[in-house]
Amino acid sequence: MSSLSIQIPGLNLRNPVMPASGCFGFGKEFSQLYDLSLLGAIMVKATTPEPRFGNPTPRVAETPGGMLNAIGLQNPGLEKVFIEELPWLEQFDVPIIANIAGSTEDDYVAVAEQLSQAPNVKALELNISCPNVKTGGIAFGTDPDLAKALTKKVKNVSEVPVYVKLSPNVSDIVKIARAVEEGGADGLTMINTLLGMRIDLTTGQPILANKTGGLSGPSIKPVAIRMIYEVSQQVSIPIIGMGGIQSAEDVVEFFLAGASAAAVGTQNFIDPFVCPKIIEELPEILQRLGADHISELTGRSWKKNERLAYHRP
Amino acid sequence: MSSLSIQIPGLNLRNPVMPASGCFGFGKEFSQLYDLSLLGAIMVKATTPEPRFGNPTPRVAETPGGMLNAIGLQNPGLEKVFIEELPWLEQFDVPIIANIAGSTEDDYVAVAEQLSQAPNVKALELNISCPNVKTGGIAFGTDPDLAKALTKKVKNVSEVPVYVKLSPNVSDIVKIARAVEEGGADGLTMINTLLGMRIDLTTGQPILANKTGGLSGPSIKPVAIRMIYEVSQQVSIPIIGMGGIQSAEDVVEFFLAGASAAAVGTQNFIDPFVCPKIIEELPEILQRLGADHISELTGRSWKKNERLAYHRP
Amino acid sequence: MIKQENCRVVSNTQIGDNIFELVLSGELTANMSEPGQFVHVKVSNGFDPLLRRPISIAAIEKENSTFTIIYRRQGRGTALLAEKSAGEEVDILGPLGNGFPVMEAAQGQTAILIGGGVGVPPMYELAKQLAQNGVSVISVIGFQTESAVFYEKELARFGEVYVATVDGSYGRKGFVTDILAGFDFQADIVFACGPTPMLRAIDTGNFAPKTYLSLEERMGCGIGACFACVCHTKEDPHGYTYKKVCSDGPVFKAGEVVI
Amino acid sequence: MIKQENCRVVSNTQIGDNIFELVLSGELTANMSEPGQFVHVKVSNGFDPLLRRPISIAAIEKENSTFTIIYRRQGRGTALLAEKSAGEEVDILGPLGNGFPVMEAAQGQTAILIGGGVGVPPMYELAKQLAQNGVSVISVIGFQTESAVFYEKELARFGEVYVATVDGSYGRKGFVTDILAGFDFQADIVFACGPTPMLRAIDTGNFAPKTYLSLEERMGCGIGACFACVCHTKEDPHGYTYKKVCSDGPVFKAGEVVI
Ligand SMILES: Cc1cc2nc3c(=O)[nH]c(=O)nc-3n(C[C@H](O)[C@H](O)[C@H](O)COP(=O)(O)OP(=O)(O)OC[C@H]3O[C@@H](n4cnc5c(N)ncnc54)[C@H](O)[C@@H]3O)c2cc1C
Ligand SMILES: Cc1cc2nc3c(=O)[nH]c(=O)nc-3n(C[C@H](O)[C@H](O)[C@H](O)COP(=O)(O)OP(=O)(O)OC[C@H]3O[C@@H](n4cnc5c(N)ncnc54)[C@H](O)[C@@H]3O)c2cc1C
Ligand SMILES: Cc1cc2nc3c(=O)[nH]c(=O)nc-3n(C[C@H](O)[C@H](O)[C@H](O)COP(=O)(O)O)c2cc1C
Ligand SMILES: Cc1cc2nc3c(=O)[nH]c(=O)nc-3n(C[C@H](O)[C@H](O)[C@H](O)COP(=O)(O)O)c2cc1C
Ligand code: FES
Ligand code: FES
Repeated sequence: MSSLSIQIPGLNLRNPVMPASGCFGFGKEFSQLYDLSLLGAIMVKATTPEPRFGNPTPRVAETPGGMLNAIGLQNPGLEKVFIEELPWLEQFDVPIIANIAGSTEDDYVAVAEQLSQAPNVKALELNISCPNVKTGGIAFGTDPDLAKALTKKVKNVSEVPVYVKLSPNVSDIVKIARAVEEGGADGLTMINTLLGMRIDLTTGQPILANKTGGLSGPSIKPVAIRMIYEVSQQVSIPIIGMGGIQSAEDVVEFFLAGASAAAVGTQNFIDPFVCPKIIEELPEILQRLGADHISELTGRSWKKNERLAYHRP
Repeated sequence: MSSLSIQIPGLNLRNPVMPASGCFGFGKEFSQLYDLSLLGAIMVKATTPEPRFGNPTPRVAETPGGMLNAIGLQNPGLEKVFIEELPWLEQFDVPIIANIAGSTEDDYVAVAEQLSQAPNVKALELNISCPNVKTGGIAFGTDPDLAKALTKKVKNVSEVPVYVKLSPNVSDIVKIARAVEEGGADGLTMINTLLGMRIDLTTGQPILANKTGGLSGPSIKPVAIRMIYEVSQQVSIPIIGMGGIQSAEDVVEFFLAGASAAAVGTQNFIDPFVCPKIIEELPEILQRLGADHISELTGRSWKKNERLAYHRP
Repeated sequence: MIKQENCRVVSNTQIGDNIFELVLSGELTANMSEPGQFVHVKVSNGFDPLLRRPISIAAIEKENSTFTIIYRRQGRGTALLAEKSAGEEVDILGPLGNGFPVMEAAQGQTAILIGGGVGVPPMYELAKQLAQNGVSVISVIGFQTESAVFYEKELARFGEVYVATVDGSYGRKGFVTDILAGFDFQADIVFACGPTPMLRAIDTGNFAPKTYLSLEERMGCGIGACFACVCHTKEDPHGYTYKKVCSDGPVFKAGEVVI
Repeated sequence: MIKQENCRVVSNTQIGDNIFELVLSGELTANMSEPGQFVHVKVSNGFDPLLRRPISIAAIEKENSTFTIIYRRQGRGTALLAEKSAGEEVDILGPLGNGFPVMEAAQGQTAILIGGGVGVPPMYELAKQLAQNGVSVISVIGFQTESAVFYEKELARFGEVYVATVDGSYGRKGFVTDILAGFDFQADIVFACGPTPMLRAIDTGNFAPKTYLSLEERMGCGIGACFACVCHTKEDPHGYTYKKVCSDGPVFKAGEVVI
């Protein structure tokens, strides 16, 4: 057994590193750069029932140590994803996590029902945290009751385990996490982007056409680590961590906080080879930290006894 | 009239730039570097009824584009602040904004009542957003009803206008802002720090002794801008903006978002002369932007008509 | 093939007011073909700034594995780029996108190359390749003011060059379109790169039977994966069909996309 | 007087495994007096990394307005510092804090200077000043391993030097305290700077009637305003009296604060 393989609901992964949804399209572009079968999994772009164009441009703006995006869930729609994008990905030996989105509960249910039937889709990622659409998205992610109810509905129709993607734009992330766990979620993915804005001095107007956007990149890493640290101690389902990961060291920090796998978003834009690089570098870091297997690291920052055991070998 | 002077409740300021609470102590250290009378105002360190030592060290950790702190409201206590620190500051011709904190409503009331009587204290800053103390602090800042009730109580005893400092760690910042406005707040200051964490790979433990800390610095600027943009359109009291300000350009961005004055926190640590530098640079930027007075910029990003008027002079 | 490579700085020369010409050496030069393609430049090792900067390829020298980019020092990214000196390395991702279809201009035909400001650089490699193919090249380039003018001489190697400046301090006063309006002949093909208002004027197709435009948009990935840079197609201006400036473009046929 | 100044790099030399000696030239040298003071170094122009780094002043040369700092390349900040070359500028805030009270050692007395790892640098200036005052200086310095040893020769200019390495690859195997334990005389005064466990051992006051220790703590401002670097006083170990390492220290009398 490799020191990197992990098992979490629905996902039997050769390694815990995967591109985050929306930062990798449906894999086509990156497949020209490296063999996608190297990846632990792929979180594909959010899919809604109908095709969406998304928001007007500019859709991205740079911030100190981060970026804002307001893509607005542009995607080719359920049908095309199901009959074109997902089958195309079957040529690679890599499990797909399908990110599902919508404006209404019915939207989510429709997408979940169909996508969970795709042979290479091994898990769903319920995106109740997109800050860049007017209806749905984050509305579900900030209200525990709505989040729980939606999780239940999606669980009812899904053929595969359901991970719920949490928004960091909440007063009490643990409350939402517990609610979706009660709703039957098999796992959590966190965090989605923080809501932010930049204003252009010359025009006096927000840089993004959508005005606000989602903040991602290294600047949000401390928020992600804190939330995963808090939530992982309060739920018993696994967490796929994300938010500012740039290196194998960052992946380890997410594990120590409580994550069981890790996703890389923004950094794919800066270094498109980042995922295979991290996968290559992880074993050496594990060795340095005296861990035989990466899963030993999950939650080590709060699992006091295990840590002590490690420090007194 | 200078292009920088501003009037907001209780505060008749020669310029809108002031150090943020907790990043300037009670001014002594910086008074050795420059004349404090250059400043628009000074937001002094949080004061609690009794002296506090605060949290164990390490109390700070660096993050990408930001820093975490968990000072834990260390301060010499109400009495010493009232009879030593504030009188010492009277030698400077600069209004003081006293940051008040506590564990209970009574704590806040006691501090507010006394500090508002100091001759140089022209406004109070109600700190209901400190993430680094176990009781009080942020608890008041995430619950609209508690926030409103506390604001009322403090207003009742205060001799000077009361600004409430909002926490960004909430699902709906507008709701809290409206609540404290209803509670009688004369103004808002925002944002306090985002809750974050960093874990040391070698020890496997959080770097901060307090584990979590407040994230400040440039990395949080987009969140601050977004929140001020949202809140300033929904309340009619002025906002003193802060969060990641490093330059005069940043101050302008806060004004465009909706702020009426600006505070500089973390950057004082990196460049202790940043406040006077910004004050010096502002007039030129105003000229470049075609503004006769800085207050014209407040909310220009959403005050559509004013902006158009400006673009077609 | 898109490659990522730390390319070595051969030279980094100021050639105009805040305009720099950076010659880089790297193996990925071998993959460059069409003028109008661009590279995605990481100007620092850390996260300040975080994102790459898209810059057009201005000249390709396969023989010595070097290529040239020309950029305006504008914000933090290009300011840092301007500080690089010979021998240092710059992290380059490229070549990216689809450039100008050189083959659309046949031997003996006339091509007008229109460049505005930092839209001029890709015109150099384009002019070179067109001239090699026996196409008559006329360059029409526009700038803000005299001190911002660059590459007039370089373009003159391949044909006539007309210069406009907005303030009239050099060449003709006004815009490139003022020069074009004065031409008493029709070219067979027009290629353009520059500010959006300029492109909109040329997008009308008024200046030649065939027109190609290079667009700009704020980018994330630069390789087609993030959907930051999409534009609507003219056929379906309010629908959900789209083109990505980074990977479908940046060069489009006039009338293809909504500018 | 604390000043902020862009100091020019005179030299930046590797003098040991990941150990660099950086000589800077700047007017603020004039304000430096006590050995054991430190400077707060901004290693980049932007926010990567954001905070300044505290580094002890190792040598002061007022005649030519230069001073020396010695640092271990450790994280991102010191790695960037190691890349600076002669002629470049480094943003320095300083001098900061209170150093070793040189005057506490009278002419003819014996002082033991104890340095562990990157606690060695301030001992150089201290040794120099003590020697100037006619104090006999004995330096005891400890390192991880042979390749990490530095400044043995430099300190030898002012008196005897004893070296310990943890792995025994150079000098005596073990810690500086092992060397101290072997001394058959008592010094009049001890000055120490190094890792906390070492300081704790010396804080006992066992090695001399007078003992001064230089502490380390994670810092924000470095000037006493942010309360990042406080420690309890021994008199009131659980109360709210405190000392700030940056502005009350970094040098404290043994027994003054809780280490
Ligand atoms: C396909 C393409 C080719 C280009 N070719 C050239 C060229 O050959 N020479 C040249 O000088 N410039 C060119 N540009 C514009 C160049 O990308 C911007 O000037 C540059 O990114 C500004 O970076 P900065 O850090 O200096 O500015 P900042 O304002 O600090 O940049 C902040 C962010 O905004 C983005 N941004 C700012 N202006 C633009 C812009 N005009 N287009 C796209 N993104 C922008 C930056 O990439 C960055 O993400 C091209 C742009 C595109 C899309
Ligand atoms: C008063 C004082 C004097 C010092 N003198 C020297 C010296 O002469 N030579 C030398 O090599 N080192 C010295 N240090 C330690 C030095 O400050 C750190 O090694 C350095 O800050 C590490 O920065 P980095 O970017 O390489 O590491 P990183 O780990 O990337 O730093 C991250 C953050 O942690 C802080 N940090 C990390 N280690 C330390 C530490 N040991 N002490 C305080 N803050 C730390 C950094 O300042 C920064 O804010 C001194 C520290 C203090 C407090
Ligand atoms: C351009 C862009 C598009 C994104 N689109 C989606 C999306 O469609 N669905 C989703 O759940 N998250 C989306 N995200 C959020 C990321 O998956 C991730 O949660 C977030 O960016 C934090 O990780 P990072 O800092 O590594 O980028 C998007 C992020 C970016 C930057
Ligand atoms: C070290 C430190 C201590 C702080 N202490 C206080 C405090 O006592 N009271 C308070 O209201 N805010 C406190 N803050 C928050 C700042 O006043 C400010 O709201 C926040 O840091 C965002 O601004 P900045 O990014 O410019 O630092 C503190 C911040 C820092 C970094
Ligand atoms: S920039 Fe990412 S799709 Fe074009
Ligand atoms: S570092 Fe700020 S008080 Fe010492």
